[in-house]
Amino acid sequence: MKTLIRTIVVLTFALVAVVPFQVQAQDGGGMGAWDGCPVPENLPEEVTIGAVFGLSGNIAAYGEPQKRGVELAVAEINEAGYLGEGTTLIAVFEDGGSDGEASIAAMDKLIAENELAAVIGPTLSAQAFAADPIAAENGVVVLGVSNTAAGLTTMNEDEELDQFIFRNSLPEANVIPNTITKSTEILGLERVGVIYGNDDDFTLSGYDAFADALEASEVEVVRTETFARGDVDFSPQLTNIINDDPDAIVVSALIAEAVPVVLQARQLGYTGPIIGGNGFNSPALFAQGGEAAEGVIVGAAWNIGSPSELSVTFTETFTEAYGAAPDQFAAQAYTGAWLVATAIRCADSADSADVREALAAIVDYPTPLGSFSFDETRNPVHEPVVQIVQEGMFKLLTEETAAQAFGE
Amino acid sequence: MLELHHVSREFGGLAALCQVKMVVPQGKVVGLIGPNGAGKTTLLNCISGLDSPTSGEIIFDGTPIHSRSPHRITALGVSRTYQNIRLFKEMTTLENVIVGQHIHGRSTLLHSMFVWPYHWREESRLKKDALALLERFNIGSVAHVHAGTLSYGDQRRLEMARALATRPRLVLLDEPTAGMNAVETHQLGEQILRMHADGITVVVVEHDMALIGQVCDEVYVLNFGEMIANGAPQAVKQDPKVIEAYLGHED
Amino acid sequence: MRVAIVIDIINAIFEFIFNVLNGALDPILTQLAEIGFREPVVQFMLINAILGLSIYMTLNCGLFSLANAGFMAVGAYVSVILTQKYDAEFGLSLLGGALAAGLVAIPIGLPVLRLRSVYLAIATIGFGEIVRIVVLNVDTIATDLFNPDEPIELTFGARGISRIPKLTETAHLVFFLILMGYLLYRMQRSRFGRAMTAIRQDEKVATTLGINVVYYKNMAFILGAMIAGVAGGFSGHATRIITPKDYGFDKAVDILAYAVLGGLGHWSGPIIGGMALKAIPERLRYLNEYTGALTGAVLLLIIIYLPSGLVSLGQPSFWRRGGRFEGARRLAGIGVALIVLTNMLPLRNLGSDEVLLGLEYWHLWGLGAGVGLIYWITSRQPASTGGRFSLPMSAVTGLLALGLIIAGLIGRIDQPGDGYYVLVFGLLLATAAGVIPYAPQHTETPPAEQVEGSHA
Amino acid sequence: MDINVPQQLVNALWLGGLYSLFALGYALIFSVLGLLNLSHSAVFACGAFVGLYTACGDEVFTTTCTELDRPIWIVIPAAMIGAGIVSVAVDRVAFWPLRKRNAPRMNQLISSIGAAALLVNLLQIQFGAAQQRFPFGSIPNDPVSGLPVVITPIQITALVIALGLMFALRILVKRTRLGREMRTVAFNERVASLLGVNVDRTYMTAFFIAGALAGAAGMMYGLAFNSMTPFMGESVSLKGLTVIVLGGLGSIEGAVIGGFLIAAIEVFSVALGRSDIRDAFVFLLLFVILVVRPRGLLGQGVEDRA
Repeated sequence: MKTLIRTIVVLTFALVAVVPFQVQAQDGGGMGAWDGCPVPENLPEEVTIGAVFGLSGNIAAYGEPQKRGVELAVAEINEAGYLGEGTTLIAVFEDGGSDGEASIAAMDKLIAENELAAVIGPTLSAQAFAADPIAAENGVVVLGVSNTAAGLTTMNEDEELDQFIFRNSLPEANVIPNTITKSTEILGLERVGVIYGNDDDFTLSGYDAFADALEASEVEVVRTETFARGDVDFSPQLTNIINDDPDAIVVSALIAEAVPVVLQARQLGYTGPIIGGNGFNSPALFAQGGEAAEGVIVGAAWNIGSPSELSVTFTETFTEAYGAAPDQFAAQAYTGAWLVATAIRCADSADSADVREALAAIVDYPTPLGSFSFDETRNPVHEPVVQIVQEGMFKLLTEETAAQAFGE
Repeated sequence: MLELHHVSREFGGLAALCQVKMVVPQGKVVGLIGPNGAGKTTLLNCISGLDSPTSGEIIFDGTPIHSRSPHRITALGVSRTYQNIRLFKEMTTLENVIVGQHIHGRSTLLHSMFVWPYHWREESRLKKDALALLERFNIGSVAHVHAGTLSYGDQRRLEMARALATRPRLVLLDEPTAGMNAVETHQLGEQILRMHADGITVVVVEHDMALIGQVCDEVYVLNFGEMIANGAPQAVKQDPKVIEAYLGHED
Repeated sequence: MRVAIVIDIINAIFEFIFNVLNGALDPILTQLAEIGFREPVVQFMLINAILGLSIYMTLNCGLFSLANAGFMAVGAYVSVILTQKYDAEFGLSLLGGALAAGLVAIPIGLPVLRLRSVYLAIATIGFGEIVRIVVLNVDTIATDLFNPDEPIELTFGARGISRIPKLTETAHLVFFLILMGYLLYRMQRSRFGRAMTAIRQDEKVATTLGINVVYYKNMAFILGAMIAGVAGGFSGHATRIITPKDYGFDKAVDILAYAVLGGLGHWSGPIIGGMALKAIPERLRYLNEYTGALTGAVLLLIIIYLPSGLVSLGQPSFWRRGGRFEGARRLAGIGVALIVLTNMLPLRNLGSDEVLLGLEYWHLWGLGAGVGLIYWITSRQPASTGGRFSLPMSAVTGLLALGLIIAGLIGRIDQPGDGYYVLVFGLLLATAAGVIPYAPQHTETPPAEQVEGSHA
Repeated sequence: MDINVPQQLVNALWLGGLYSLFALGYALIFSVLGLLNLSHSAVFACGAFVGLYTACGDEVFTTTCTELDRPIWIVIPAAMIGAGIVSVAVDRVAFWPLRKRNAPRMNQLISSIGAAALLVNLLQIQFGAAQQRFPFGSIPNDPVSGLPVVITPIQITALVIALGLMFALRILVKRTRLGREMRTVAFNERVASLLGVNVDRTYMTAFFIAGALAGAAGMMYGLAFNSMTPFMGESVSLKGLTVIVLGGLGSIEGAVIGGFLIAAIEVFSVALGRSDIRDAFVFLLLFVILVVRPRGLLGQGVEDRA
């Protein structure tokens, strides 16, 4: 009986969600000029969204760019009057620290003290597992912008609660297979060495995705090595890998470890391709890695060198505002804020339940990440990119760029 | 009661005790004297188990105790005081004595947690005994004062009370009168005689010859880790070896 | 059949207890929520309090052990696996976690407890790290060893165990804490507790009084481990996800800080310390990136000015020792340094409309007139400054803070020693915050104006 | 899966040099004060950032620093002096008040943690949490040619500096008046002050030297790994602890030998294919050493020191 009711509720939800909001962007519409929905009329003067990012401790390296991305988006949205004349979007930030406890406290405080249309965050997947249920239980939509762990949007026992959990960050499981197929195809990889951080959930899920993708592509893994977060010396592991003479080194690491891994691999005389995932997708890679970063292949959700108009504008305004190029964390947070605003506009309501439905209905929305949709489990759907570092920039990986890099 | 056979204790090649032989008969008060650094405290440490001899045997009441842990030696009936007073300063006078009765309590954590009647009975019995002991040493009036704040003489007396709280058959007193005046020393001597009267065997390390004369049945003399003489207090005083050992020494 | 009845009765009893507790807790929680401590924070504060008790168990026996984070991990993983995989009742799973932690403590304690002071601390740090690494790798190693058809998945490595049902309720925590508080209260007045205190004060004397030092040390270690195990179970079922890095070195040191901060003079010290260490960063949360620095500073200040921990504030001797004004002056020192800090750090960057200690910045100066009064009160009747004012809580804190500045200044004139700390503190911060130039990239003005602006 | 033994030896050797360099200051403070100074790793990070700021000036706040404003032979001493000053300040703020009233060691441990938190967070406020590096080419980084193994000049420099500072420190402690004073203070503070040693000044000197050593270590890390964050000391902190315990708490030669030993264990546990439980080996060793021989390989019998 209970299940029946639940099924009916879920079905109704799905129907309601799909039917009235099945709208797509019109041709030529850039961000801020999306006319799929009319200018809202019923919004209050202030619409508040919350954001839980890790702003203190070493997690701030990721939380800070996220905060900037959201701030930039909110400023643009208000300037463009995207939510209609006289309506201001306000973002309230709360420090989610670097552990579950702090993110729970932050989420709880945000929701209790504000009338929220939606929450963006938290920074880490583990924090999302801890804090997202609080939002869901209070009927507030939460949109993860950097959570990549498997099963995040289906974390609750109760499926209705899951309906409130979204993410726009492409999981490693979506990014990496593409990266591996493409680089195997172009570079003809046969044997690779793998190195990954085994004490971090992000790098570990990255490794899982790599391992599966390599197996699917029938690439032999000659050696697998691990490291721990905060390590600085990777030479012993890299010596081992290089000693086995692989065609490529596959790395699952966050940027803090990615740079030294690349530098040390080059130092040890390795000149072949190095393949990384989302964690590598930061301008710090070539800013800090310099020449060593040349020829590093990065599979990611967003390409800073993407020719798409939205991405270029975003990169320019961000660089201008903060004096540093955006990384993927900033891009995904920026996109997240725009997605939420769009949902508010389309729902013409600041009520989280309405925003939720509008968010779920987003299809083929043009974003800096590409043409963006949510699938039925509220996971993002958009084309991942495969890039290669060349002359201190990310370029798309193609036959030509690969040939230039490796002289084939 | 207590026998030491060829007990030696070396510290990194330096012999603090060398082939010491000593016999303490049941119910006697035995003095142990010797110049500073002669090894008296080391000997007491070996008997009470805080230190163990490098070689030799220590036998208490027929049981070898030289390799036993201190708490088991105490359980056999040996108790001691310290030269430099070592009270539990953060506890009250009464608590110090009650801790001394540890081996005579049986109540466990569970007893006390569930407020077993047994626990109350035991607590009140221990408290009564402890107060009686304090009275005996004339420090009952300061029972609820922190031990650290007691006067020097009271601290000395409390240490003896605590040593007696284990209900020992052998008490080792390490310079119990250090820092006391003549009157206090004499009172303490009477306390020792009272222990003697109660049938407790006493070994007392002392510099004060008056006290030795007052209480001891027999005296052993230790010099540079070797037992150089023993006998009745008067006889030992005449011993040329002892005089030589103390030559130039005030005592 | 009979067992089922017994279980039913036990459940009914617990249900009754928790109902009563909930009734009593509701108004308190509402009050707390009003001053910024909402229920999840209160829960974590209570879990910290339990952890404080667990380290009190060992410290009270003179054992400088940092193993409690490791035991917490054992307890958390075991109890979570029990509820998640085997559908165990919450209470049973907690018990399982506690037992597992206690069992692990036995073989660890026997060799390690011979060590003293820092050596014991380091060895237990090593133990904690080993626990963390084992939890990280147990899946892969077990899979390698037994080579089953499907990979063994017990701890899920760095991913942690997620989707844990949220079973921890405030009433559970309060109940357990009352239980433990009672246990310690009874313990201090029993043979068992006296033996432990004796060991802490003088191990050698304790042993010659017939106390089996090895036994009691191990008991303390095991009991501490079990309490930490329960705390782990509670925290796992409160955060809904557990990962190995939650129980690393940082946590171990944190737990020690609870005890030192709260004070070891009384069993309530670690409870207060644990709660304070959760509450302080929570109270300073609005400072965002400055929270960490300020929490560190508060920790330092408390250690320096309240050497016997926060509990000493409640002891008359603290206020009397060293003259009538000593206690007030010490608090004043904390106040001054805090003001110096808050002025030098966040306010420079955040702008003047930000709040300080729950008070609007300009209020501070406006309320300066009350300063003399506050100093007078703090120095004479320190215990009564609490609830007498009808002013809002934040105003009282603000007034106190301001009063303390002046008190601190007077203190400095009275006795150069006290002011010296403050001066050095200021100097250190000046070097850090002043000499190193101000970083333009950290400006907090919204970027909207800057997009077209001149910011290069 | 064969092992490139010579290269792994080189890896172990120079990593050992870095560990030793970090552990020297740790060991010095322990030998003089009997104190575990957990803020040492924060001082270490301060050293690296003082160096970075000296090298690049205000540039570090805005962009990646691309060229040295000042030559490297000024930057390294500046980092050492800067870290030394920070270290003395930490002593004055976090330890001196406690020492003055004979507070338990445990409190000093906690106050060192408070100091570390304060320092690291101040660094983060000034420099941000993102990683920074010294400009490319601050020090030649191309491997020395003509060798069968890869070894870079920075690796050789780090090794030479580590060994050099170790010998300097050894001579300082064993041969000079200052060293004698330090040892007396370490033995007994009261005896020392009765003998006319200025105890306070000795502590300050010890902290300055320890800080300078940490600063040098921070610079070497920064130059070698090109990855500096305010939190860079965290992972080294525990390693350093292991190193000084293994070598013998408070022994200077022990710190060096411990450093090389730990590095060797790490590198060869990786070389033999168990990089996943590399740290387990290290901490297991720590645990076993403490249980079997608590004073470490070279430590004297200081059992009762805290």
